[in-house]
Amino acid sequence: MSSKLSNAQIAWRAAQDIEDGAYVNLGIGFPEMIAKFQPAGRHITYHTENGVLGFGKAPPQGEEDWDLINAGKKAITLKPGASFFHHADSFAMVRGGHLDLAVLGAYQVAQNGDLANWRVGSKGVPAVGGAMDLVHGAKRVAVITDHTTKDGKPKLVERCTFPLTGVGCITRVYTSLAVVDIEDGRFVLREKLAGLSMDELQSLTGAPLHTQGQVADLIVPEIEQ
Amino acid sequence: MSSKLSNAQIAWRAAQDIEDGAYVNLGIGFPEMIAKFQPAGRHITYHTENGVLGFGKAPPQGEEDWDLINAGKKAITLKPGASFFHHADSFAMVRGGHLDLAVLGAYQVAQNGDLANWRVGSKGVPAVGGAMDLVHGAKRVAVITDHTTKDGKPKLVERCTFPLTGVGCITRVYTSLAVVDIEDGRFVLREKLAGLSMDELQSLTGAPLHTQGQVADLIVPEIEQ
Amino acid sequence: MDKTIATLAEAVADIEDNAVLMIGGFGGSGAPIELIHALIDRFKATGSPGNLTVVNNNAGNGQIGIAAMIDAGMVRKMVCSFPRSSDPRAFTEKYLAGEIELDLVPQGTLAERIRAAGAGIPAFFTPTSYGTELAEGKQIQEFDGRPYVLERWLKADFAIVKGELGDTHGNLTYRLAGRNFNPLMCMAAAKVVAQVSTLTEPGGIDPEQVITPGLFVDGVIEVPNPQQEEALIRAGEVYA
Amino acid sequence: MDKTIATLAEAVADIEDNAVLMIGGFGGSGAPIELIHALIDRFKATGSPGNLTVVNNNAGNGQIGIAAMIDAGMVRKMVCSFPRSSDPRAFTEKYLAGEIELDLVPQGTLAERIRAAGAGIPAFFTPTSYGTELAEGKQIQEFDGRPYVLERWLKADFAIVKGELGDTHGNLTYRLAGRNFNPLMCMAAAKVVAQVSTLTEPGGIDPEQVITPGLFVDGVIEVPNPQQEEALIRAGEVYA
Repeated sequence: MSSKLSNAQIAWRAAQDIEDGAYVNLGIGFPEMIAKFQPAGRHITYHTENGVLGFGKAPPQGEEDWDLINAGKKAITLKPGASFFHHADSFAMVRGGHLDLAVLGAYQVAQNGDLANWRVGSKGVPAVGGAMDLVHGAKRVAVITDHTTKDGKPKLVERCTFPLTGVGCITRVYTSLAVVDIEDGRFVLREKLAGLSMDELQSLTGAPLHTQGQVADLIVPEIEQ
Repeated sequence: MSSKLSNAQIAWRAAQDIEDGAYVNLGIGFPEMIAKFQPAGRHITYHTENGVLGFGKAPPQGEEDWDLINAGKKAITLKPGASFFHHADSFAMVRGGHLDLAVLGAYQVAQNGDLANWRVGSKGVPAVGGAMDLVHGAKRVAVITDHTTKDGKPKLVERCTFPLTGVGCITRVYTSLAVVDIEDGRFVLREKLAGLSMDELQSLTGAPLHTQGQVADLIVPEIEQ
Repeated sequence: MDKTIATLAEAVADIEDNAVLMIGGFGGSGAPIELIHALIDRFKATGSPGNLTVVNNNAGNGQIGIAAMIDAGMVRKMVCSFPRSSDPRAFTEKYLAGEIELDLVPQGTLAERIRAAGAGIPAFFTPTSYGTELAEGKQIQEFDGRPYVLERWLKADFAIVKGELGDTHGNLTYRLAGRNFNPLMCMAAAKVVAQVSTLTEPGGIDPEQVITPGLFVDGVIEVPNPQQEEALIRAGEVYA
Repeated sequence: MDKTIATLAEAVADIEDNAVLMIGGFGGSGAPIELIHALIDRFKATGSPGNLTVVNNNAGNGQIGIAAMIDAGMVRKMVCSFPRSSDPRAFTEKYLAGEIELDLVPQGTLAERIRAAGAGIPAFFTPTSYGTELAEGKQIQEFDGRPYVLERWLKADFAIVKGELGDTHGNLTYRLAGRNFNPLMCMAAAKVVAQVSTLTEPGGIDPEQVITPGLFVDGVIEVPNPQQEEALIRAGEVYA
């Protein structure tokens, strides 16, 4: 494998698909980075599980109000038109299909849309947060992830071996090498890095990659880390 | 039967049992009259199904604001400490056991606590409102009613013959002749008009009246109509 | 992201024949009377939308609002808890003639079914109606030794509601007891249009005081000094 | 009808051994830190209340608040969605040593179960956790061809919450995102005590801006300029 996208570049690519006017929940950690790359001219409203809609960037250091945080417990600011609500109303938005998009991280995504992203085994303290809710209800549920684990194992798999977060819930995966849709229980390759052959990509993927018509080049800008 | 209580007197008697600090829902119509007889020195908070807690008397005629009404669509006023909420929260208060008392009218009450108060047959347009909710959840659910129908038939019965509003839900009945508790599937007479013999009262009641210890005189003041 | 709608006609233009239509308000309190009348105007001009299923606590009173919709012949079915409030002539006539259907739902169950639809809860158990004819045919299950009735969510294709203050993102507040079913219906309908007395820019409503967050609302139209349905009925108004 | 409580010690005096205790807040936002610490003081002085089941989104962080309760040995079990936020040492140590139980609940299910308890809904169906190990042993039912998991209400014996403005009837508002689980826990507990930054007479809160109506609240205590849990943790505070 000659090269792969940085996390920032994966986040940039995912950001391009978020339509103007969308209501979006970005999972804690890596998915939060997507907000940085929101294309100019689009108005996107971000939801966070702990009861805020319409939040903006972190405040300057030292100006945090710790009653104004997101689900990752990071300090946030508000944009005009923001609102507060309690946790049951917040998850009504999630479960009730009112979000246009939720983006999560993943340990594994299976070709049937199953997601495993909350624990890798039975050791340690398990923690689930809102992930199992977020995979249900949003009109589109996407994953951003490295294409493989650190030791080179596929994260796109035939069947998840880690404990599941949700069943048949993921419809698109943005990886460090490709953009892959999940349709009818199959991975359908939409974009891949130009320098990467189909065979190379398939060898790094744990289930068959199908194509429907053209596979576009996955083109992203250089982004300074 | 020599005499019976007026509706105002029944309402007065029911009002005496509402403790200081209670949250109370009074059904549309006759039960609403209870609020008039709230004993001095007690603070009682009235709930209405359409999303108001802490309402007061009707405003003077001509000063009504028709966005400020109770479940009977009558204009109301607010007391200090009032609050508004939507219908789901309002019935969460009802169903969730947060009201101390609900008082309803009745066509029939059975000795097992069943209530029939929403329709008498299959003719006409049926309407149920909040009655089927109110009979569940309030810590005490009481009925105020004439002891018999206009043509002298018992309203306290062995089994309701009219369509039920709720099953086993009523714990006390204030009638024009008596105060009757419902315990263990039996009517237990607590108070009766002094001039009324047990036999007379029993003859006007459709199920056995039991006693436990003393039956007190049902004493109410004269009330101008 | 500006959800402002310019005219009442546009606001109700997307309601289709056979739609399930939620209409906010309890009696005349919080009833979006201008939106209702715009819908009647459209029906009279075009014959559409007809065959509607209307969800509201009541079934119309007097000769305006929902009663006028029924008189106009737009409504196939009412889903409500109390179709018998003051002067329900329009509904009563058609119901007794077998020309309109009634789905009678206890008021708290109606509210909770609408909220459930908005919250992605397909079904829930409630004590309400257990042992009554309104529970006939429904699944019963015991919890902690007490029987409960299974009720399904209630979704709509469209909702029209009445707010007090709104912003162009669709955030809403309500006036007094006019809140009632309005915030719930905003959650439960595929498309929601709100009329508001005052429309402001985003930021014009304190975020802590928003009752309906804008993500539940698709369109918002300013109707300054809106009519109050109950006041119209008491004045004997007729919309025909 | 005056629900004012004079001292923090009185506010937590009725929490009993073995109680299920809901504690409002999400992380440090909206956490009633003064009430929690008063409860720790009572436990240290009297050995009671012990053996508590604590319901909160998290399982304590740093060495204050719920983490300090766990360190003090008052907590038998945590019911939460995320016991692994920053510096969860107190819980982690006891959990790995088998000295504390964990009931892990997805965050939205936790919120809905608490609301259901407050709303008299003994059980509801949700898509959340279907097909995962957190649904094992639970009743599954299909609606409209999709499978859902049955979840039960979650009640508590006592709740301690943090409001911003309160009145002596128990009406409450909340500050910013400090709202979170607080209003739900007020609905779900047999007894509820709220600390508020400012306590006013009835009428001091606009009825349209009340978030938690007073009927859900049993006692209210004014704690002016309350401490912010997250700020304390970042300052390295220890409550012991």
